[in-house]
Amino acid sequence: MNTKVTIAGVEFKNPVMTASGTFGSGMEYSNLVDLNGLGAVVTKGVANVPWEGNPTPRVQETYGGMLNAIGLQNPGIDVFIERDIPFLKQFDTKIIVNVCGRSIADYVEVVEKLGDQPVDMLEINVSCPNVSHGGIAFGQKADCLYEITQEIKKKAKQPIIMKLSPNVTDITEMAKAAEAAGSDAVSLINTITGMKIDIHKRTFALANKTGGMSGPAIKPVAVRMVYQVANAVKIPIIGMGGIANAEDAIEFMLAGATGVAVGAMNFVNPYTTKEVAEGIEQYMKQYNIENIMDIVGTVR
Amino acid sequence: MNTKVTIAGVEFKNPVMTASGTFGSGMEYSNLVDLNGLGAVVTKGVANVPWEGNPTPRVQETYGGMLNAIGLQNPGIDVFIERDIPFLKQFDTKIIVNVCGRSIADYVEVVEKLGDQPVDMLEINVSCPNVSHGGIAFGQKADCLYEITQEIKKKAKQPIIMKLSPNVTDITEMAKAAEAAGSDAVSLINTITGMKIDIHKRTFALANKTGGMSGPAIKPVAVRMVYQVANAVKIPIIGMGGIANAEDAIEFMLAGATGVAVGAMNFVNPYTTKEVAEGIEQYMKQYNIENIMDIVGTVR
Amino acid sequence: MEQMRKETATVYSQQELATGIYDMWIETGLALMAKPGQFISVYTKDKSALLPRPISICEVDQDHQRLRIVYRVAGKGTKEFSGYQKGDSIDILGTLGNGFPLEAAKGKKVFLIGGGIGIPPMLELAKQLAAEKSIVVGYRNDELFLADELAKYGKVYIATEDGSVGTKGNVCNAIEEQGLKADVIMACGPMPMLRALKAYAEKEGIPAYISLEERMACGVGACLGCVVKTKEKDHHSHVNNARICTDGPVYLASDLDI
Amino acid sequence: MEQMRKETATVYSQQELATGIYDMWIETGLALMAKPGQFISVYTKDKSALLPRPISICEVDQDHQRLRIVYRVAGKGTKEFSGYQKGDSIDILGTLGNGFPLEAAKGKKVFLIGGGIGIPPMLELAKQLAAEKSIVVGYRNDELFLADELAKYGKVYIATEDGSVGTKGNVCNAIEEQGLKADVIMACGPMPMLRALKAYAEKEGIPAYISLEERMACGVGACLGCVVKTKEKDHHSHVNNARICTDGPVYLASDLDI
Repeated sequence: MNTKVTIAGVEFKNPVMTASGTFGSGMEYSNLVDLNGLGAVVTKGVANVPWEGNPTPRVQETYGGMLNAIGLQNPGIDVFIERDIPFLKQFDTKIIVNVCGRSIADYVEVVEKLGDQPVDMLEINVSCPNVSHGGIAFGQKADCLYEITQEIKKKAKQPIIMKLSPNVTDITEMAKAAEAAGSDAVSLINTITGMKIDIHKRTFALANKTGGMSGPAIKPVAVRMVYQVANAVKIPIIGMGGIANAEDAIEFMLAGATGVAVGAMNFVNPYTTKEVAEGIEQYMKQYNIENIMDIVGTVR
Repeated sequence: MNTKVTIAGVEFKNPVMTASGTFGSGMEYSNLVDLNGLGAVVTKGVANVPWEGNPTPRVQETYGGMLNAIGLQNPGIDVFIERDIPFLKQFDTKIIVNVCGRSIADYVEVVEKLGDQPVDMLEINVSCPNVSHGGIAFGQKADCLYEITQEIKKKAKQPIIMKLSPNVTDITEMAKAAEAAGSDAVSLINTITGMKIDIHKRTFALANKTGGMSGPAIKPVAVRMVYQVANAVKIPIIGMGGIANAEDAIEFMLAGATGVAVGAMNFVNPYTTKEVAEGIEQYMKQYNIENIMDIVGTVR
Repeated sequence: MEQMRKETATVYSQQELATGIYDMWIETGLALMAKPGQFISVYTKDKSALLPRPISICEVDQDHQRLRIVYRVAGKGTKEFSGYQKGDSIDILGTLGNGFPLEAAKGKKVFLIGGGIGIPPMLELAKQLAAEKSIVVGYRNDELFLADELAKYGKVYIATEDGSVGTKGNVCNAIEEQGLKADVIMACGPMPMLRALKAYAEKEGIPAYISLEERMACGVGACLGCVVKTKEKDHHSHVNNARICTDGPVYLASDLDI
Repeated sequence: MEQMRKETATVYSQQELATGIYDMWIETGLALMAKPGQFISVYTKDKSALLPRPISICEVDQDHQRLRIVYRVAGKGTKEFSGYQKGDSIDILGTLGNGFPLEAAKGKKVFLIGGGIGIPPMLELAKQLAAEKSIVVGYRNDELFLADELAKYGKVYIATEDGSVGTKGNVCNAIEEQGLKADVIMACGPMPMLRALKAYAEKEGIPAYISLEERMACGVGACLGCVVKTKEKDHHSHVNNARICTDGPVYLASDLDI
């Protein structure tokens, strides 16, 4: 039984990853979760310089999900390289660094600094809805996405994954633009922009007014978009959006995702990633699936 | 204490309505719910001729919500005028007829037939994601929306409400197009396109593959869009998307909705509309709100 | 007179009848309006699972105002219900659907046919139907839930998929093997069984009343989620679709295009 | 040695201490690692409400391996918890946060200050702290939950918003009215109270350790949801934000920009 998956030439021991922003740099959860059991750790977004992020409250619960407006707080790439990468290198898992920026130059600076680092892939966050210049425009206009993808691809030493925003009319246009510009893979979905209002205080529940919605509530939207993108492009997909258990993960894989990432559910059950990996093996046994790659995109 | 709201010159005894497609033509729920307690009944979409709709399964449950792909099955406008309008006229509530079509001519035919009918407003469904020619293009492209709005407005004898799709990059562009073309109000959100896969049968859970997602799960997206639209246009808004109780309804009103519609939750608790109307009155008492209209759009 | 409503009722008893098949009595005034072949919608307490589960009525006790449902654990909703115990609350909407037309079989030779979890509605039907009843039931194996109780109201013929009891195969095999005949069929079970009975009835030139199931949302005919294709235009929909929750779940098989 | 984990623990007891204030003892091995000022994350069974609720530890019983939490019903999560009874399961993650630095107050004159639902963590702190303790607690009214128990470990001074007991007003009014003095402050309560104590401590030239609360998601420092502005760049974040769940919830007030 083979749980290995390959994405853009990188081999993962299993398809299970962490969704950027929900697992810190791995360190924070390493007392609870054996990182060696993960296909990859996808780190919280890192920029060329430290970012303060948004005021609090930054998180709120919603029905079956949550909103966050962290605003990509991060310590900057230099600290990240010095502290977080060496920590992650202790474990037998792949490292995918999520890269954020306010301009193409910002992204390129981070990507270049990571060039000689022992990281396996770069996930390019062009779809964070919570920072005013956080690159969301790059993720909502196909021509902008094409341009930034091309510029980053030129400089990147590792395969790149463009992370797509669901806040678009046609996700396939975005995926096609990323593919055409040379992206090695795409990941989707980032969070869906949402809002919560406190009716007693008559104010926004998040200091940022809007936030990004995640959790099981949004899973059907994510599965639909993964399916659409799988039918539109040839590059591999990392699927995410509300994965809470192996059944959910398998749903994404059947829809077309080669990798699957657990996001908000890490907060609800820190052992979710482990349970997903184990559940995928059980499903393979139940249905005599020799290679997990064989089920990817088979519901058509 | 005044719970009345006015939308495009039409006065409603309270802001509580039913979302199109979740309440039939009122008749089906009239044994469970006193229609006299509603601000308005918004009927299931009706076309110029009968529509068969999609194959089954047409509905599926999702986490905190549901997917539907009914495909706008309806008996056609002639039967509707003969049977459903007279039924609804027995009650002391406003009648909003939801109109669907496959072409501008279809819509116009229905609107013209309704011209001399005792209905209060027309809601134009240009955003159903479940029928291949169900007008979704009209709801996802601002110029198409502008054109159809203009054509319908020319013929309509009643005020029109364009119902907006959330499956767009920028909902405010759509709202502005509707406003510019003469729409008297907008309603939002229609369902969000989603998908569910049965991992054991390895097939789509809905015969139509994709469906429209509704229910409490999507509320934060709906509130965000109502807020954005309220800041972008001057015409009134009917807000909907996961309203389960008065707190939810008030959240929409604070975000900018003058009317509020209960959708999927009618299926979960048929008494939701009544409870929402009662809960709004309690909130008004608790905070000494004289006119419910005074809270509309006050969170900024 | 009782009227359709959603209410919080009380579990009177619950037991596991067979592997994964549960038997629950519910205390509710809705028993006073319940007819054989009708169903109730049961709501979960799990707030992530919002849509009610339609479950057919197995037995009605009007004297004590109780309804009995016998159901299979098939997902998280029914799994939750199976954990309820005497005294627990249970939210239900009912009673729903048309039920079987007792008049159509009165005094005649009738097949009451149930397959798997389609067997339960046959019990109340068998109780109420004044006719010459041959009760044909199909099971997976030798876990013959409700067979004893059905035997009080007519002769019971059993088919099992694994051949452990009665005819090996399905209800049609049992009818054939036993050389049974009837003037009317009333049946509930999986779609392949219902299709076979529809064909059998046409061949025999007898009416078959069959009870269908489908994914539902509202249960009251509003959402049009649960429809079945009809031969002729439906009187309500004006297209070839009828609503299972309200126009059904029981149809004359020859009216359907299944 | 116990280690931070999520586990399904068991409710040992629960009672309502005051209107809307509940007192629950939980049987858990996590008691062995619990320190005053730490908290646990408590998960709801309501699947629509996914994020855990951070609740401060009120008392620790290492002999019996039990933790006590005293909490206010503020929403659907805490409402659910308040219905739990002895023997019910309860999912918790812990123990979390840094706790109060006992060494910083050892042998000194110390104010232990709690406002409202900030009072509970003062109890275990009062038990463990070997110091000359003045315990100043602020309530809304005469429902003086935990005051008796606190009195076992030091002199208790009470302020009530409605003036029904002790000083009318808040804890600062009580300190002033009673002419109290201390070398160190340890406090938990609403932000306005903490801000006032920060100002008071600066005026008096004494250190104040204050415990904060904020909306959290992960509870383990990963999501950066719960941060507080710091005067200097934080050693971990490299910006002027520290994570309340891990770097806190207890901070030296002078390190914060609140």
